[in-house]
Amino acid sequence: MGKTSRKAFYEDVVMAGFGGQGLMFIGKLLAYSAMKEGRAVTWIPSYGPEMRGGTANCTVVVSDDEIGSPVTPHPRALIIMNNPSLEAFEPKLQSNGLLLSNSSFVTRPIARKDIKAIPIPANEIATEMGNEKAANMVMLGAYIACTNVVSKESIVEGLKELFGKKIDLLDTNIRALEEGMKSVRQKACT
Amino acid sequence: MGKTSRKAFYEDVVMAGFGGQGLMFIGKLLAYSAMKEGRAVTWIPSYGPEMRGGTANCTVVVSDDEIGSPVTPHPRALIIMNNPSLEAFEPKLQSNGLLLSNSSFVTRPIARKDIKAIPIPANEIATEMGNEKAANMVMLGAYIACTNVVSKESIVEGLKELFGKKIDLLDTNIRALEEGMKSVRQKACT
Amino acid sequence: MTEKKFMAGNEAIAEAAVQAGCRCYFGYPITPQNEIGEYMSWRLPQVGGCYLQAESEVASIYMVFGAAGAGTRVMTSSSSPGISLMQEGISYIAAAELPCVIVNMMRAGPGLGGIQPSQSDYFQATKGGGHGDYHMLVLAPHTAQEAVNLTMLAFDLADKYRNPVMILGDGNIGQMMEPVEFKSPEKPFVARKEWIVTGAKNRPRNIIKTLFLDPVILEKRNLAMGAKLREAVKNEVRFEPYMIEDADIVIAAYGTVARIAKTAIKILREKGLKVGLLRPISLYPFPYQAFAQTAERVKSILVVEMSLGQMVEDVKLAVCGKSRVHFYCRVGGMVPSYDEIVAEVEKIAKEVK
Amino acid sequence: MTEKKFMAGNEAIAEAAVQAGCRCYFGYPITPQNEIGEYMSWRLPQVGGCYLQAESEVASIYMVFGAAGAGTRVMTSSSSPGISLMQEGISYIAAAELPCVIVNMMRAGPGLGGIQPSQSDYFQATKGGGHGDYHMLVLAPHTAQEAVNLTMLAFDLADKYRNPVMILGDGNIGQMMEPVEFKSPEKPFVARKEWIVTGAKNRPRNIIKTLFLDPVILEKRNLAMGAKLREAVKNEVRFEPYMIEDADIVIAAYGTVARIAKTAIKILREKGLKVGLLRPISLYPFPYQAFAQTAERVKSILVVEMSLGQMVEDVKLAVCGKSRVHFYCRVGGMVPSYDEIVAEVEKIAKEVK
Amino acid sequence: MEMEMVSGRPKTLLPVPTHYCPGCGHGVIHRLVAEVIDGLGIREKTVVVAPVGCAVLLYNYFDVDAYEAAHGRAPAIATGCKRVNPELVVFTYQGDGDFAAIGTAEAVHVAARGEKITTIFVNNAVYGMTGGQMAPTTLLGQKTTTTTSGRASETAGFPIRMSEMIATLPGAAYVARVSVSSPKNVAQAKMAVRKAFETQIKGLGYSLVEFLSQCPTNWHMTPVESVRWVEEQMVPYYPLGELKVPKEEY
Amino acid sequence: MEMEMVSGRPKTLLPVPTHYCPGCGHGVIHRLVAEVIDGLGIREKTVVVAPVGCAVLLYNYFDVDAYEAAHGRAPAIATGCKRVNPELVVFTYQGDGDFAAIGTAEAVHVAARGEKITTIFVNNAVYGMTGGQMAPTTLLGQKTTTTTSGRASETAGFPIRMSEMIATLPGAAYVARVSVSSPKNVAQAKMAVRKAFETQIKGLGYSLVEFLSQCPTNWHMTPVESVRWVEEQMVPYYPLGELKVPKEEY
Amino acid sequence: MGKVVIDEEFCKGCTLCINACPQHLLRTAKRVSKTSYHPAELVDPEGKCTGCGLCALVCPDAAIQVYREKKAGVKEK
Amino acid sequence: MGKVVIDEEFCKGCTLCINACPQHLLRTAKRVSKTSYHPAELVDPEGKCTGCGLCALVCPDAAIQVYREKKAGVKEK
Ligand SMILES: Cc1ncc(C[n+]2csc(CCOP(=O)(O)OP(=O)(O)O)c2C)c(N)n1
Ligand SMILES: Cc1ncc(C[n+]2csc(CCOP(=O)(O)OP(=O)(O)O)c2C)c(N)n1
Ligand code: SF4
Ligand code: SF4
Ligand code: SF4
Ligand code: SF4
Ligand code: SF4
Ligand code: SF4
Ligand SMILES: [Mg+2]
Ligand SMILES: [Mg+2]
Repeated sequence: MGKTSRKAFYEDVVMAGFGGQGLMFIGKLLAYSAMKEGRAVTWIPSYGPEMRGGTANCTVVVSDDEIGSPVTPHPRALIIMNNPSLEAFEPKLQSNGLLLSNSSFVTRPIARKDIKAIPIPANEIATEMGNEKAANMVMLGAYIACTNVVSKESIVEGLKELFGKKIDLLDTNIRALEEGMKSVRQKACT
Repeated sequence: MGKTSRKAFYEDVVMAGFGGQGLMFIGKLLAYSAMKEGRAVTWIPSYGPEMRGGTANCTVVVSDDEIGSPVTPHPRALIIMNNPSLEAFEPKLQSNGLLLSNSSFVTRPIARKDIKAIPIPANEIATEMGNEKAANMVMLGAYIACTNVVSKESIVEGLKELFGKKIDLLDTNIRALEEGMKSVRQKACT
Repeated sequence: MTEKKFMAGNEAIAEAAVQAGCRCYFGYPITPQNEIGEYMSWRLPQVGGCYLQAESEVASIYMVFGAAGAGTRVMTSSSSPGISLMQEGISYIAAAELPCVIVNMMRAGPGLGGIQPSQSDYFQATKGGGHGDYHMLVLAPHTAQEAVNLTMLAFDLADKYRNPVMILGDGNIGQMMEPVEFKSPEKPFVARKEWIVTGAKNRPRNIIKTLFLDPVILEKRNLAMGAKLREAVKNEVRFEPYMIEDADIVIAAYGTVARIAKTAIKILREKGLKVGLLRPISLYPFPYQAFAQTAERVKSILVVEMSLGQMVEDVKLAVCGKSRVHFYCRVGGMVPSYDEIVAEVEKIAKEVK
Repeated sequence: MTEKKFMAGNEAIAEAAVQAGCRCYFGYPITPQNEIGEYMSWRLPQVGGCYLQAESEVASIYMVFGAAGAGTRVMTSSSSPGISLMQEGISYIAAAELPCVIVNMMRAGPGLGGIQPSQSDYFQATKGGGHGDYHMLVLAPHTAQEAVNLTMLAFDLADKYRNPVMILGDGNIGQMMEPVEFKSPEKPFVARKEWIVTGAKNRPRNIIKTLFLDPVILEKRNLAMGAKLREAVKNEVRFEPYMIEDADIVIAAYGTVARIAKTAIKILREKGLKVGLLRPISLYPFPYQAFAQTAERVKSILVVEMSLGQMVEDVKLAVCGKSRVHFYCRVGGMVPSYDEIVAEVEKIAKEVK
Repeated sequence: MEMEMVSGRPKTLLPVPTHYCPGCGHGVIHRLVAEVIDGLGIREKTVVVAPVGCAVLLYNYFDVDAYEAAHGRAPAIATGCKRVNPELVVFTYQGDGDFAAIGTAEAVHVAARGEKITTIFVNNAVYGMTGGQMAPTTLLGQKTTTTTSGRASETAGFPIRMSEMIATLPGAAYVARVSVSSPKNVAQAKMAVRKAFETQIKGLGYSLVEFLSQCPTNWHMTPVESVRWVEEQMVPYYPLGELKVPKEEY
Repeated sequence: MEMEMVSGRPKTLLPVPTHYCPGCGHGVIHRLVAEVIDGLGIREKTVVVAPVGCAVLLYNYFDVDAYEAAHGRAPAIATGCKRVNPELVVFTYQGDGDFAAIGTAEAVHVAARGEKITTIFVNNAVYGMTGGQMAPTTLLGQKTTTTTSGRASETAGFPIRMSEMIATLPGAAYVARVSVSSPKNVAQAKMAVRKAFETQIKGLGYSLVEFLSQCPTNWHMTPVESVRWVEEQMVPYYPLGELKVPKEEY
Repeated sequence: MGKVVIDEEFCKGCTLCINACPQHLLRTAKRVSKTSYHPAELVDPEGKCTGCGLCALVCPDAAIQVYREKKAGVKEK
Repeated sequence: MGKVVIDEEFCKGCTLCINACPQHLLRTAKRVSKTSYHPAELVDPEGKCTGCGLCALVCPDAAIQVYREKKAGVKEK
């Protein structure tokens, strides 16, 4: 497995799961927020060969340089929302890479030992918090807490622009983000 | 003006006039008869840019060799049925070439002095003979009499295959052919 | 049947198709190839075949798709604008690996253009005017007899490679009359077609399709199609070398232009110039090697086309800088005369000296 | 408006078109470029323009013909099979010398193929998938920002040369989101269009046509069109040299593949290999000269394409034997990774040694 | 006795001979359309879209701005034009191959959209320009170069009645079938053309006038025989009359 | 109490789950067609031509020989197939984009020719496969991704009633419009499909069954809401029933 | 009452006007026009032409001008 | 009188059968099937199912088998 190291700031992450789990959304939000922080960003989706439903993933790259490839065979981080995605992407993660898995869905054991794997019961956390649909934000919170790719404030700004008037949606999402951040801080990440 | 001389037997002729004067027919007949005599032949039509009516011409090449170009910028012979065609083709005739013009229609004077020009009142001859429509056969008769490209017998054979049962048509056409042959013999051609 | 018939190229192609076993024709009229459809309209019923005038060229090519998938030998014909309308269909036929024969009697373009002869659909025919990686096999006759022979060959190649084959001609080839002979093939090629759609009786169902949503599978198919075409490239290159053994200058031309070039060459040789012709018969696969070898020996190659310069790219690819490549063209329906070619060669000969 | 927006390539192209003055869009849905039409359907009415979903791609391209002839800036977009259906229309538009912009977000073919990215319509786009002698100008963006800039440029070039211009992308270019800025052009290009069809008021009538039955006239027109394109070849070649000054090996790639190659090059340089990229931005006119010059210096050129080998022919034509041309591809919707490119270059580097 | 001219060449028809065969229906239809354009005073805002067919060169005869379409695509081009300049009066002129075969989809959808354009549809039951092949409107039993023993429905299908079909579409506001086979029919045809253009000008929707037209050349008849054939053979299958008129009163 | 199975999976429908969304009308229609094939005992001589649309993969579900067509061209392919093997039973299965937009010309002409094939036309008023754009059959006012404020006739034209249009053609022998919005309608739909196939088998001409079908996904409704929408919104514009039956008695 | 003028530049001798004239006043001329057709010609020694215009109505080549005696009060249609 | 069997391999929980049953005997199951849907299930403690087959008629996934008590003399339709 090759390994890419670069001088300038560079991060990439693959987010993978079922369609409908809100991964595309948090991917875009992450990229958008990083853009607002002045960075080069790309977000690219990828859908499985199935026509409806099935798996979907997206890749976000954040860098200070011109971004070449928007996809990577060796991501530095993974946000994994279901078993098939774990199977597909775990082997590709760089060594020392970060694997955030939503343990509410991901039940398969994680095989790699050379990576930092953090299971997060995102759906439980989100449900507790009052909105199961915000599990994706929990995962995003965990990711930014671990990587500092963007600040929480930038994400919140991005959310505001997107949700505008819909205050309750905004609130839930911010709270989910915070819960996600907390969940990994507890695990002493960063 | 270039001049093409070849060792093997080679003859070409351009027949030009209005659509409807039966030129395409005598062209095909000539080529067909020559084919029956065992020669390589080509017949190729060409229509003016007008969509209906207008001028039309065809080129027949008869040779003992493989025929390259089925058209020629310098024909060895011309059968000309109207004034515009004379204008178009007279300059292209090879020197010493043969120009057979249907003087029933071609009223313009012939300018070239380095050619053998024979005006034939084909329509008058054909009308006298009882069928104005056979003027084309008169011209063909004149042409084979002058050039011996094919024998009269071959043409008659060809006509028989084409007209089969329609005896009167066959008869008129054969007679017109003969009249055409006579008309140039009188002018001491061949 | 080896009696000589006096036939126009269009009719000769139609008759050759029937004798090669073609039993379906779908087409839409367009000058200068209407005689093909007209001939088929009375001839096919005689042999129990089906002639159908489609509502368009788009429909024609998909009727061909349907008939080819049902296992019969099938043909369509058209001229430039009509062939453009078939591009999606040709891509589908190639993708579904269906055998068929398509005749394009090229006329001057682009757009409605004119009805006079042209060779300006060379790129479309050989590189693939439709989308995706595919190639038709393309054969370009220069006489009526060759039109007959290549049409018969086309059906065999189509079956052999399960690929569309194009006969590429022009109005001159289609309308010129010449003697032709129809020789039945010594050993007729019979393809086994187990993949055809005839009702799933006593076998699992057959499916003729081109959609492969999984790119891993589609990539495999595409690579296999590429391999198949490489096979054709190996086996099916056809060309005629004409007086090139001792030639200093070689003309490259196909179809109508090639035969005019032959006359030009006779004249040039009479004038003492050693000129030859390398005539591609298969335009795809293109005789790259023959040109590469020729380029090793001759100083100059003159490409003559009725286009603004299409085959010349393939000649250059073959020659790869080893000899000079000159270009002469007439376009818009104008046909170069042998005089022009003679003059062009003389010019080159002078330059070379 | 120089604020950065975060947009997908498809939307960026649509917005850029509107800002370039495009006021008509005709199209038919097809993945992966539906966002262009969807965007136009609400955006054009805002600026008093017209969005119309046509009954087919065939109708779309002729609606474009009509609107372009009426003097407006007009666009259509589709993906591979739909573009194949437009080939007749594109030939007509080129023949009538009408300006318009056509977007092809290529998907894997041939046939229905798949919906994943591909570059297998290169020949169709650059050589002319339609009949007759014509060429579109073809621009291939590799980022969303470049998609914006090239789209704006495309409208200017279309007007300048009275010729169809194609934006050639793929699903990755269309669906990837990136920051983009919309800068109004410093001096907007305003074409005088005296030839348009607006009612023959106070002037002789205007006729937009492509039929020229007299080959003498059509030949003149074709030659003039050829001359016009040579002018474009002189003025409009665009390419990006990327780290090629000191390179021993140069990669040739465009669009999606080019940006992946950039990452590969960074990795290779870290490994100590001097590798660069020559990225054609205009595919027609192709940067032959840039490649020819590069070939004078470098030992090897590696062409990477998502096709079985199309642009590689143009590279070979340019290089003309002066350096070795290698080829690497993924097809059927597979996208090469930078790892594969790195490996391929390393292989070549070893061979060279 | 002072005389006044009661019939003559309409202004919009340029004073040049046409390329049509003697007796061809296209000529009469051209004149009628030109007369209506003159009558409505719309020459300067009229645009014609020529078909591919015998009438491909009609822009040589009409003194209005013109497009020459690809075969069958005139309605799409007309749509593009009209959408850019809705104040223009745009009409397509199409043969039966153009409108009822290759251009069927465009014909149906321009009507379905209720595009404010007019189509002059010339049904001569044959492909004139390409030399007399079967058209979708060729009658059963009719001989053409591709139905040499007469069109048989079993193999070649049935003739299409385009007007009836198009009249089913809500966007089609005015649909009529006329002929130019007699002075009376010519006069009625002109009325229909006028109504069709008025329908467009009033913005009521799409309008279509189908002309039964003679093609003496490809029918192998004299002009007089050919107009008789229209009346005796075509009219029974293609009845004349208005199939649809806009709700709005005339 | 002995029980017998009165409804179950037809044999011709392969025992695999479909890729259709929950509640999608395509599923019911597949089953009905499979039942009719079983009922007529023609599985081994039936050929289906799949469209491009959500039903593109239908050959994964029907246990018969199949073609996958290009978008809109199924009738042409079916024609090519049937002309080679007239003893086959050939049907096309097409969506409204496929049959009523890009494939209009093929749809009209297969009927005009009286081609002995059957079309199952699935009208769900939207382009399902490509994500919910306007279809030619989209109702006025209906919201789609390309008519976000509802289809307006002024810019986007009127919905086409294909069955009414096709029924004007003499070659069309059987034409019916049905729905799958209620058990009663499903039962009637099956009768129509059966008659359509019988029409083909008897060689009476072309047969067409238009299904009003729900697309819960792109209508953004639950399946139950969507069948209600069919009945309340679609049926008034697209009335159900037989539009044309062959002369021959059933 | 009436009079017709046939423009030989346009007339192609199709005879449709001859067929249409209710008074049978038109016939095919023996002579050939510059455009190589036998044009139609009016033969109306008795002045029977009513100026009804039917000949012009059917002429495919707009070759016929019809003149009629001017009546006061009748507006041109 | 009747009985229905719902094949969970096919059922996508669309609820159309539930909507169609005149006896209101069907409902959405709480559990998630292997194919990730909440399948329909029969709740018929009182044996009210008539075997009318309406549920099967509307099922888009041919997931329902309907069984009915065998009656002598009634031919299958
Ligand atoms: C795409 C395409 N296909 C075919 C043709 C050839 N073509 C020219 S006119 C014509 C048909 C003419 O018939 P019609 O439309 O009835 O007009 P008419 O000549 O009878 O007035 C055809 C098939 C063409 N020019 N383009
Ligand atoms: C030539 C071409 N144009 C467009 C497409 C994209 N496309 C695929 S399916 C479809 C329409 C599907 O709608 P419909 O026919 O109504 O079927 P549905 O999915 O609604 O069942 C389109 C436009 C294509 N594949 N090919
Ligand atoms: S061929 Fe027929 S339609 Fe064409 S001009 Fe002649 S008569 Fe008219
Ligand atoms: S998108 Fe609509 S038509 Fe397609 S499968 Fe889903 S519900 Fe059915
Ligand atoms: S109708 Fe017109 S063209 Fe025909 S003969 Fe009379 S004047 Fe001449
Ligand atoms: S105007 Fe009337 S009466 Fe006079 S010539 Fe013409 S048709 Fe005859
Ligand atoms: S109708 Fe069929 S798929 Fe839908 S819930 Fe009932 S059993 Fe399941
Ligand atoms: S068979 Fe009838 S009663 Fe029984 S569950 Fe189904 S719909 Fe209800
Ligand atoms: Mg016609
Ligand atoms: Mg649909």
